[in-house]
This record gives sequence, structure tokens and C-alpha cells, in this order.
Amino acid sequence: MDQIIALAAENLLSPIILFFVLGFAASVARSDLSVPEAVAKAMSLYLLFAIGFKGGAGVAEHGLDQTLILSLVAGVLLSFTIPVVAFYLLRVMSRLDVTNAAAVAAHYGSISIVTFVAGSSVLQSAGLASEGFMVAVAASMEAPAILVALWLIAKNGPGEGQRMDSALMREIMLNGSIVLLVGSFLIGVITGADGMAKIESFIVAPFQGVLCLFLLDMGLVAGRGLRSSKGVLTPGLLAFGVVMPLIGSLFGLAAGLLIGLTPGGTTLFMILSASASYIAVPAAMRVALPEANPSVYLTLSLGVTFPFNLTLGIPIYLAIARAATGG
Amino acid sequence: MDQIIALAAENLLSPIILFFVLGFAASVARSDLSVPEAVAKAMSLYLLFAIGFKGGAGVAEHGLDQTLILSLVAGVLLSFTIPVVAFYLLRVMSRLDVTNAAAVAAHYGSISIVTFVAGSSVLQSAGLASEGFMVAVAASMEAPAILVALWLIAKNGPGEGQRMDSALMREIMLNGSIVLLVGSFLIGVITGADGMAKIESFIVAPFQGVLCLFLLDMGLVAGRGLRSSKGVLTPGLLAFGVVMPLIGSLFGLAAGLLIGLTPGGTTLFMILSASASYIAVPAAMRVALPEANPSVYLTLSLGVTFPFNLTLGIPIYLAIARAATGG
Amino acid sequence: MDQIIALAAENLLSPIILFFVLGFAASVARSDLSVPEAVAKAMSLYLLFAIGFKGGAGVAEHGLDQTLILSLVAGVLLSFTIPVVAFYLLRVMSRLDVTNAAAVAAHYGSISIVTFVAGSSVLQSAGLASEGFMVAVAASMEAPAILVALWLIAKNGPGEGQRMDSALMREIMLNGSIVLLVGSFLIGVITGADGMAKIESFIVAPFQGVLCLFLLDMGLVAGRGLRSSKGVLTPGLLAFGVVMPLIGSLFGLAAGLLIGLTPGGTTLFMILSASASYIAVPAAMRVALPEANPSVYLTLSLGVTFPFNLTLGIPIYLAIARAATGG
Amino acid sequence: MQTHTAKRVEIIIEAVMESRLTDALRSADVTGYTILPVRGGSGRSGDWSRAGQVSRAGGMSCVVCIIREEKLDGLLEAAFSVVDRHIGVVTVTDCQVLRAERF
Amino acid sequence: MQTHTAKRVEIIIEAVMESRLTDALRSADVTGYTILPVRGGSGRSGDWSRAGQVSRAGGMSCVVCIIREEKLDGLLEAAFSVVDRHIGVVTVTDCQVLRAERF
Amino acid sequence: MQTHTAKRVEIIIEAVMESRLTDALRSADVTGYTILPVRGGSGRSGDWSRAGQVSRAGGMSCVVCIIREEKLDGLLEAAFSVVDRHIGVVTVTDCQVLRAERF
Ligand SMILES: Nc1ncnc2c1ncn2[C@@H]1O[C@H](COP(=O)(O)O)[C@@H](O)[C@H]1O
Ligand SMILES: Nc1ncnc2c1ncn2[C@@H]1O[C@H](COP(=O)(O)O)[C@@H](O)[C@H]1O
Ligand SMILES: Nc1ncnc2c1ncn2[C@@H]1O[C@H](COP(=O)(O)O)[C@@H](O)[C@H]1O
Ligand code: NA
Ligand code: NA
Ligand code: NA
Repeated sequence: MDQIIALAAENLLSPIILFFVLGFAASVARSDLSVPEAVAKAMSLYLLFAIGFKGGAGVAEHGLDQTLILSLVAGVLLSFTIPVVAFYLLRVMSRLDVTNAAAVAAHYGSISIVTFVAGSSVLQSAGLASEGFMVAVAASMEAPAILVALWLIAKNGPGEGQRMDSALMREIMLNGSIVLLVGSFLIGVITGADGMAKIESFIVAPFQGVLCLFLLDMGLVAGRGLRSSKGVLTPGLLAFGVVMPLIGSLFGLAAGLLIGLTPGGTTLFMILSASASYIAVPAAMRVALPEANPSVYLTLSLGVTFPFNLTLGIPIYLAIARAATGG
Repeated sequence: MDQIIALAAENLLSPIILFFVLGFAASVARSDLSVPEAVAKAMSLYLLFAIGFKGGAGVAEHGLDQTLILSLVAGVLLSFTIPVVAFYLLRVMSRLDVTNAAAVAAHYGSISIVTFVAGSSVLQSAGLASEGFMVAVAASMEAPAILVALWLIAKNGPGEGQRMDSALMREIMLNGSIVLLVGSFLIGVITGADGMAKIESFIVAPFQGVLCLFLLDMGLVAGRGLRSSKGVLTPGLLAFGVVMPLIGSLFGLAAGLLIGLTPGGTTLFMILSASASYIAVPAAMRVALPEANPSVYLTLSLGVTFPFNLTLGIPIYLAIARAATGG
Repeated sequence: MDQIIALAAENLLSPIILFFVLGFAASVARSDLSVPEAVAKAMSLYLLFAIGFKGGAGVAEHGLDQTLILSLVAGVLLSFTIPVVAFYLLRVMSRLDVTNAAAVAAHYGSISIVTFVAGSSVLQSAGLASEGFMVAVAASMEAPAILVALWLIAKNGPGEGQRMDSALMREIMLNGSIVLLVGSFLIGVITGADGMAKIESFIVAPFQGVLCLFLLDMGLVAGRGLRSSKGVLTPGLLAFGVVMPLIGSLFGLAAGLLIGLTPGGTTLFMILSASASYIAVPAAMRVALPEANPSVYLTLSLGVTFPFNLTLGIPIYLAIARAATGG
Repeated sequence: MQTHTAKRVEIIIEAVMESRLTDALRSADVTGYTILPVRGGSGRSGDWSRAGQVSRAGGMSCVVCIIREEKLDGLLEAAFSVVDRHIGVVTVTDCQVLRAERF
Repeated sequence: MQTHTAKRVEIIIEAVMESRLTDALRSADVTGYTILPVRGGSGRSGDWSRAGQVSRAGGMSCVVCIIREEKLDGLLEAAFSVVDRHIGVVTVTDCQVLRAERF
Repeated sequence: MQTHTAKRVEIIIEAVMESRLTDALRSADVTGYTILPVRGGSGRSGDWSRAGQVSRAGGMSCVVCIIREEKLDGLLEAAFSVVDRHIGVVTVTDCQVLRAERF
């Protein structure tokens, strides 16, 4: 417990958290501070490129671990399972109808790559290594939850019927983030240490700084979202936004322990399971479930769960993973 | 005098000046070289982030100097005083009416953060340290001049009456530049050397290079401005654009000497007092004084005083500050 | 031959090629991965700035080589000659009419700065030095080919008459890329090692990484272009897109040998002669030859010749240059 | 100058539906359209702005389409089939065009 | 298809006044609007372009607002109160809309 | 509110021709125009998008120009002289403006 508190305290005073808070505060105070859309996109391209490549180069260096396949399978399974849990929990904890509950569930079954990145940087500060292939696991967990959500509606809903067609399927599987993350990962695997030597000073040294600016932007966007969604968050939903990541993290813990990942890898699995998508899934939901209210799922995911994971969640998961793996 | 000339010569041949000149020349020759708006904004976010954080980390390292409060107070007082001087000087030197004279005065009472950044980098080349909190002083000097300008009109003008309401007040105090500069400063103070270690390779190493590109862009914008404002600049206004920064710098010198700042800090105070805003104040003027002619204040500030300070002003202020402080 | 194959193999597995392939594949698979226009422009500004400055600093360091003037003259001559060869070759190899053949010829007479940059980075990996002034040669080769193309039409065409006026002439000579490249080169020459020391960590360390992202973007754009230009590429044109760079490179080889450039410089001259413009010339063609079909010249230049040079061409030119210069 | 009457259709639609809309337009025999970026807006579902956004979810596009009158109904039906369950605004204005042979 | 007449109001206004305009629109009971970015322009006060600009001072926004005819006057008064002393252009066009119940 | 009739001309033109168009407008005595960015489109010469582009070659701009009726012909002739051999779409709509003295 002391360890958690110490870690959380240290974490709370790290630049990335403080810049998130700055953005959030600026937005709530209605400052006109803003990051252009193109710049936000550039930073996200950079982060995906860097994290993917580093993961791949890590795999190239340490050799292809047997646990890679197991972890990918586990990732996909979790992304199928967690939304079901989330859905029924939501139906109990809140008054959301089937459509909205399913839409929210899809977000929690999928993952947030920035939470993953922030977690990696906490691991690094703590001096903990992790499996490079966890970025591939992250990619594998993006899409399945969306299918589950649509299935949940078909099963529970009166349902006008949601829209799932091959075009959407392709959009989901080939969305830009996945392609860049997986592509950079593979290029990292192929080019290995040589490739790393060439681009290291681009993807390693400036990484933390870019992450600070990106989190500033996310704070701004999250604050704006919260401001314009007054009344959407019932106490039940709010509680869900904090409880669900904790539950999700336990699924990730189980996976990490069963597969026998390092403490670092287990922590990352917990973070992935605990995090909620706010880029890929919202876009898919707008296409497939236009009746679902975006301010519900965006506010929960970006306004509640993301800050929770960033500040308290990550240190908690790290402490639990360490205790459980004895690492 | 020799020292000034040597410094000025060295300064004139530094990459940042030459890139400004390149941008200016390209624009005057009507090249289509241009920097996208989003990229210009990204660079300005980067510079504010970096300079703020470095200032804060500096304060964290050297401990909170007693002179901080004094400097802030002096900054605010200067920003109240300088516009009055500028206003009456303008009424003598040019034929500007009350509204336009007050609008211009507001610009000279406020500050230009890029001039400050360029000055810091000259100090660094010269191996001179300065107080990290000067970035906070810079922030404190942004807004007061605007209020003075409106008061000058109310006092001297026939006046339809300018628009100053609480919305504008909030906009000025919480404008993006101030929030990011002060926020980064505070985060620098809080996270100190630890935080610095994390993001140093993002905010220190590439800084000069980004500054070069940013000045290229400013040269382009300044050149375009001058091109489209033919006839606006009377000889009197032109003279004002060179004389006023020199006068302003003396106010800064007095403040630096009275407070007992280092030679570097005193130079920065002179630079702040000498510089004229071209980002925050123009926007505030468009809201509060729509009748004032933007090409007058923008051309003076960005087209005359900024290049003057960049090329000759900074070396002059540095030499004077050294002579006066014996540093 | 073995050397070429080894080099090509190494080259094909370098991160920059693989990122180009990733972008291309993503685009062909209709992923929504995309780079905002402003970000693509920012990267191109960065590359021009960095490559120009490095070239200039190189000249400052090694002193002004006598061969500079000769190389510039040779560059201009090649840019006048190559389009003529390209034009008649096209008329033989394809069924393009005079206007389209001339438009394509203009592209091959001019140069692609990214191919040049990619070539420089291959040289660097191979540990080969080259003349810094080759960037100035690159700039000198941008424009002449356009004039030749218009002359070819006037000579061969029935011709509504193309539009060449002083405005277009100025646009071509002062287009943003040339101005930034030459300007940075000159600033590099002026500020030399001192200037380099100031901005080195901005323009050297991250260079390869930015180049990767830029090539990702070029892959995306090239893939999209190919996708939407089905049927434009006849077998004859396709063959031209591969044969012409090889022919062009021999002109560059001759120039390099006659002038007595280093093996590296000769390779760069071959690359310049082999490469085809896809930024400046297409824009000029839209103004001067609106009747020419952009998908012909863009597909050939960006979709065929650029990838060919990037993957196979550069290693071939390097091997030939080494064999010919004995370097 | 010689001008001809035509219809100017402006469709403000969710960015995620943009490619579905343009596909529908193409199959409705529309020969051309132009897409303008949209920066923000407000409606019954609240305010939004593209500033700082990475996801395509919150944002709209504006598709402008100039067509001959006789093709209007086909276009509107195509647009409606896409907009239907989605956020979006469709307006039609009478206009004059130069070079009518192009439409 | 079934369309209804409405008014399309397009307001080109200084960027610094944008939020004041949208506040005014909201208080004039306007249910929605869309904001388009503007890249440059020219008028009696000279040329401008957003290229390379950091300040919000030199630049404009375009606010598009589709409303029922009966609400037009309220909207115009609201817009005028903001545009009044400022640079800006307001045009009103007759148009047809789909799904009139939305306005 | 008092409004006046005017013409709203919207010209979608290749980006490389933009400055030639605005020069022509100025010499046709047009007092103002506003330029909107364009993100992509489709026509007989195929699809295009600005995403990731560096060259100005593939892309268009939208120039909006509000003028008094009596100046329309001059404007259209000026526009036509530039658009003529180039890709581009010109539409004219009737509109009402506030503050007619400005045009
Ligand atoms: N009356 C309107 N005029 C212009 N744009 C509108 C209007 N109503 C809605 N919109 C646009 O459509 C989006 C969604 O509208 P709504 O479905 O009402 O939330 C808004 O955010 C606006 O961008
Ligand atoms: N007649 C017009 N048509 C379209 N836009 C205009 C017109 N007049 C002015 N504008 C826009 O409004 C801005 C300010 O106009 P002005 O107040 O005349 O300088 C211009 O830069 C244009 O963006
Ligand atoms: N009917 C139309 N409506 C709107 N924009 C059009 C139309 N036709 C063409 N355009 C625009 O003009 C560009 C060139 O058209 P085109 O010359 O037909 O290839 C297209 O890519 C569109 O941006
Ligand atoms: Na999850
Ligand atoms: Na000042
Ligand atoms: Na060539």
C-alpha cells in the first residue's frame, strides 16, 4: 500500500501528468489555448511510430519469445470478454439503454494507446523491462470489442439493427493507428538494432517531451468534452468509469500470470485491459451505432477513465503486478 | 562601443537572424515559400513550452530568489508605465489619432516572447546566466498595457467608447500563450531537475533549430505585412519604431539595477521592455478597438521594432547592461 | 554485380524504404492512415532546411572547391539536355502526344530532392563523403527542364500555345523549395562550423527519423495516385519510367567524371539526373500546360520512377560510380 | 456572360460518413463534388470543434455538389440514404453556372 | 424528395469575434451552425492570409447557419449587433432543406 | 433588418491559378473576396485529396465573392479568362446582404 502511494505520488508529479492537468485546467477555465488538429495528429503519428518501432526492435533484440502467440491470443480473447462484463455491469450500475451500454462496452474492451505509452514511460522510470511485443498485443485488442458490442445489441436489443458491413469491417481492421503501429513494429523487427541505431535519436530522446505536449492536448480536449457534457454523467456512470478499469486490469493480470510475462509485461497487459479507447472505437460507433450518444462514451472514456488510469491506475497496476509476480 | 559593434556583427551573422532575413527576402521577392498556419502554431507552442519549463527548472535549481516578487511587481508597473510614454511620444512624433496611438502604445507596453527567446539564446552564446523567473516576468507584462491603452482613450478620446468587458478581460488574462508559458514554468518549478532530465533532449537540443525555422516564418509574415502596408509608415512612425524600444529598454535597465538582477537578468528585462507584442495584443485590439488600423500597429511592431531588436537592439541592451552592472 | 545485389538488399531493408512500402501498402489496401497536409509540408520544410544547411556547412568547412562552378554549369546543362532525350524516347516508347510527352520530359529533366536526400543517407551509411555543394547543383537543376518542355511543344506541337509568362517564370525560379534550399545552403556557408554547432542536434540527429515518416507519407500519396490512375500506365510508359532514370544517371556519371567529383559526389550527380520532379514541376505544368494529363506525369514520376530509384536505382548508381571513379 | 441554371447542393455530414456519401453520389451519377473542411459547429447534440482532435469521430465535412436540375432528385435520394440515421444538414440552392457542359 | 424552404445565412467574421457571434446566435434561438475555416481574403482593409500566422488577430471565420424563415430577423439582429463595428460580411440565400423538422 | 440584393459568386479553382484569379478579380474592380480551403474532390479528371501533399499541383481553392449585380458581368469575364483552359467551377447565387454600402 505504501508502495502504491509513493508511486502514485511520484507519478502525479511527473511532467506528463502535470501537462495533462494544465491542459484540463486551461480548458475548464475557457482559455483559448489550443493545439491545431494537424499538430495533434502529427504527435499521435509520432507516438505510434516510435512505440511500434521500439517494440519491434525489442523483439528483434531479445529473439522471438514463445509467449508472443499466447499473448496475442490472450489479447484477442480479453477484447472479446471485457465488453461483455462491461455491458452487464453498466446495465446494473446505470440506466443506460442497450445501445448506449453496448457502445460504452466496446470502448472498454478496446484499448487506449496513449495510456499504454504513459504506462511504458512509468515502467521505464521504475527501471522495469517489458516484452517488446506488447505493442502488437495492443494492436490485437483494438477491434474485437467492437464486434462484441454489435452482437450484444443484436442479442439484447429491440434494435433497428446496427450497421456492420464489410466496409466498416475493413475500416476497423485497417484503421490508421493499427496500420502504423503494426507496420512500425514489423519494421522494427526486420531492421532490428541497425534500424534502431539510425533513428534512435528521433524516437527515443524527444519521446517524453512530445508525450508531454500530447497530454497537454488531451487535457484540453478532455476538459472541453466534460464542459459540454454537463448532466450526462450520472453517479452510476462515474463510478463505472473508475471501477471498470480496475476490473479490467484484473483480467489483464490473470493473462499476464498465466502466460508468465515479466512484471513489466504483466503491468502493460493490465493497463491495456484497464484502458478505454477514445480514437478508433468512437469513430466506428458513429458509423455502426449512430443512435448511441457520443457524449456518454467519450466523456466516460476520455474524461473519467483516461485521467484515472493516468494518475492512479497505472501505479496501482504496477504495484499489483509486482506483488503478484514477485517482481 | 567596440564591444557593441562586435556583438552586433556576431549577432547579425547568427543563423536565427539570417533565417529571419531569408524569410523576409523571400516574402518581399514574392516567393511562394510559406509555413502552414498549423506548423507556425506548433513551433510557437514548442517555444513557449520549452522556455517556460527551462525557466521553471532554473528556479527550482537555484532556489526561490527573493527578487522574484520584486521583479514581477516591476514588470507589471513597467507594463503600466511604458504605454503612457509611448502614447505621448507617438502624439508628438506622428499624426496618429488618439485611438491608433493608444493601440500602438498597448503593443509597446506589452512584450514579444520571441524577442525574449532570441535574447536568451544570445545570452547563452555569450555565456551569461540569468534568473529563470524572467519568463514569469515576461508573462506578467503581457496584459496590463492593454488596460492602459483603453484608459488613455477614455481620457483623451472623443470616443465611441471602446469595448472592454469581462469576456475580453478573461481572454486577455487566459490567452493561450500566457497559460502555456506560466503553466510550463510552474511545472518546471515543481518537477525541477528530475523533470528536466526527462524532457531535456526535447526542449534543449533542438531549440535553436526550431527557433531558426520560426524566425524564417516570422520573416515571411513580416515581409508580407510590409508589402501590403505601403504608405502606412510615415517617417515619424518609423522613427518611433526604433526610438521607442531604446527608451523602453532604459526602463527595464532601471528596474534590473534597482532590484539587483544579474547582468543577464537585467538584459532580459531591457529586452522585455523594449519589445512590442505582435500576437496577444493585436488580437485584443481587434476586439476592443476595432476602429484602430491593424496595419499601423502590426507593421510597426512586427515589421520595424521586432527586426530592430533582433539585429541591433539585443546586442546594444546586452552591452549597456554589462556596462551598468559591471558584469 | 554482387556488390550491387548486396547493396540493394541492404538498401531494401533499410527503415526508409520499408516505411515507404508501408505507406504504399496501406494506401493500396485503402487504410485511412494519412498524414495531414500541414505535417507533410512541415517535414518537407525540415528536410530542405537540414539538407541545405548541411551542404553549406560542408562547403564552409572544406573551402570553396573550384569544381563548384563547373558542377553548377553541368547541372544546368543536364537539366536542359535530359528532357530532350526523354521527350524523343517517350515518343518512341509510348503513344503520348506532344503535350503530354513534353510535360513528362520536364519532370525527368528536373530533380526530386527526396531522392537526393535518400541517396545522401545511403552514402552516409556506406561511409562515403561527397561535395557539400551538390545541394546547390540540385537547386540549379530544378527549373531549366520546364523551359525546354515548353520549347519542345512550340517546336513540335500544333499547339494552342502554352502559357509562359513572367509571373510563371518568377514562380518557378522563386518557388519555396528552391528558396529554402538555397537560402539554407548560403546560411550554412556563412555561419559554417559555428552555426552547425548551434543547430546540429536539430538537423542531424533526428534527420533519419523524419525521413522515415516523410517516406511513409510519400508511400501513401504514391499508392493513392496509382490507385486512382488505373489504365493510364501503358507498358511503354512503365518501361520508360524505369529506363529513363538509368539513362539519365549516365549523363550524371559523365558530368561527375568530367568534373572530377568524388565517388560520392558522382553518385549524387547520377541520382539527380536519374530522379524526376514531383513537387515543383507538376505545379508549373498545371499553369503552363493545363491540357497535359497530370495523372500521366504524376504516376510515372511518383509511382514508378521514385520507388525504382529509391529501391534499386540508388544502389546501382552507387556501384557504377564507385567502379567508374575507382572509389 | 452566358450562364445556365443549375442546383448547388451543400451537404454537411459526419466525417466518418464522408466516403459512404461520396460513394453514394457516384452511384447516383453525380459527375463531381468538392469537399470543404469544417472546423466546428453546434447543434442539438451539442458543440464540437476539431481543435486538437485525433479521432475522426467528432467532426464533419462539407460536400458541395453542383448539378443539373434533372439530376437533383437522384442526388437527394442518394444523400438521404446515407444521412438518414446520421447527423447532417442538406441544403439546395438555385444557382447559375458558367460552362454548363461540364455538369 | 420532400424539401422545405429555409434560409441559408453565411457570416464571414473576424476570428476574434467568432465566439461572441456564436453566443449571440445561441441567444437568438438559433438551433445550429457550422464553422468553416477561412484561409485568406482581401477587402478595403487590405489583403490577408493565415499562412504562417500565430496570432488570432488577422483572420476570419465563416459561420453557416440554416434557419426557418421566421427566425431570420432575430438572427440578423443578433449577428448585426456583433458585426456592427467590425469587419464582416453577412449574406442570406433562399434554399431548400431536407428534414425540415431539424431546424 | 434592412437587406439588399447582391450576387454571391463562388469559384472553385486550381490552387496554382489562385493568385492569377485574384489578380484578375482586382482588375475587374471587385472590392473584396474570401478564400476557403478545399480538402478534396472528384470530377471528370478523377479524385484528389490534399492529405499528405506537398506540391501545390493537385488541389483547389474556393474563392467567394459578394458583389452588386451590376458588377457581375465584369467579374465573370475576369474569372472566365483565368478559368478558361483550367479545371474549375463557377456558380452565381442571388443573395441578400447586410450593409450594402460595403460592396
Ligand atoms: N441549422 C444549422 N445550420 C448549420 N449547421 C447546422 C445546423 N444544425 C446542425 N448543424 C451542423 O450539424 C451538426 C450536428 O447537428 P445536430 O444533429 O443538430 O447536433 C452541428 O454541430 C452543426 O455542425
Ligand atoms: N465583397 C466581398 N466578398 C467576399 N468577402 C469579402 C468581401 N468584402 C470583404 N470580404 C472579406 O472580409 C474581409 C474584410 O473586408 P474589409 O473590411 O473590406 O477589409 C476581407 O479580407 C474578406 O475576407
Ligand atoms: N459538379 C461539381 N460540383 C462541385 N465540384 C465540382 C464539380 N465538378 C468538378 N468539381 C470540382 O472541380 C474539380 C475538377 O473537376 P474536373 O475538371 O471535372 O475533374 C473536382 O475535383 C472537384 O473538386
Ligand atoms: Na480495455
Ligand atoms: Na515592451
Ligand atoms: Na532528373
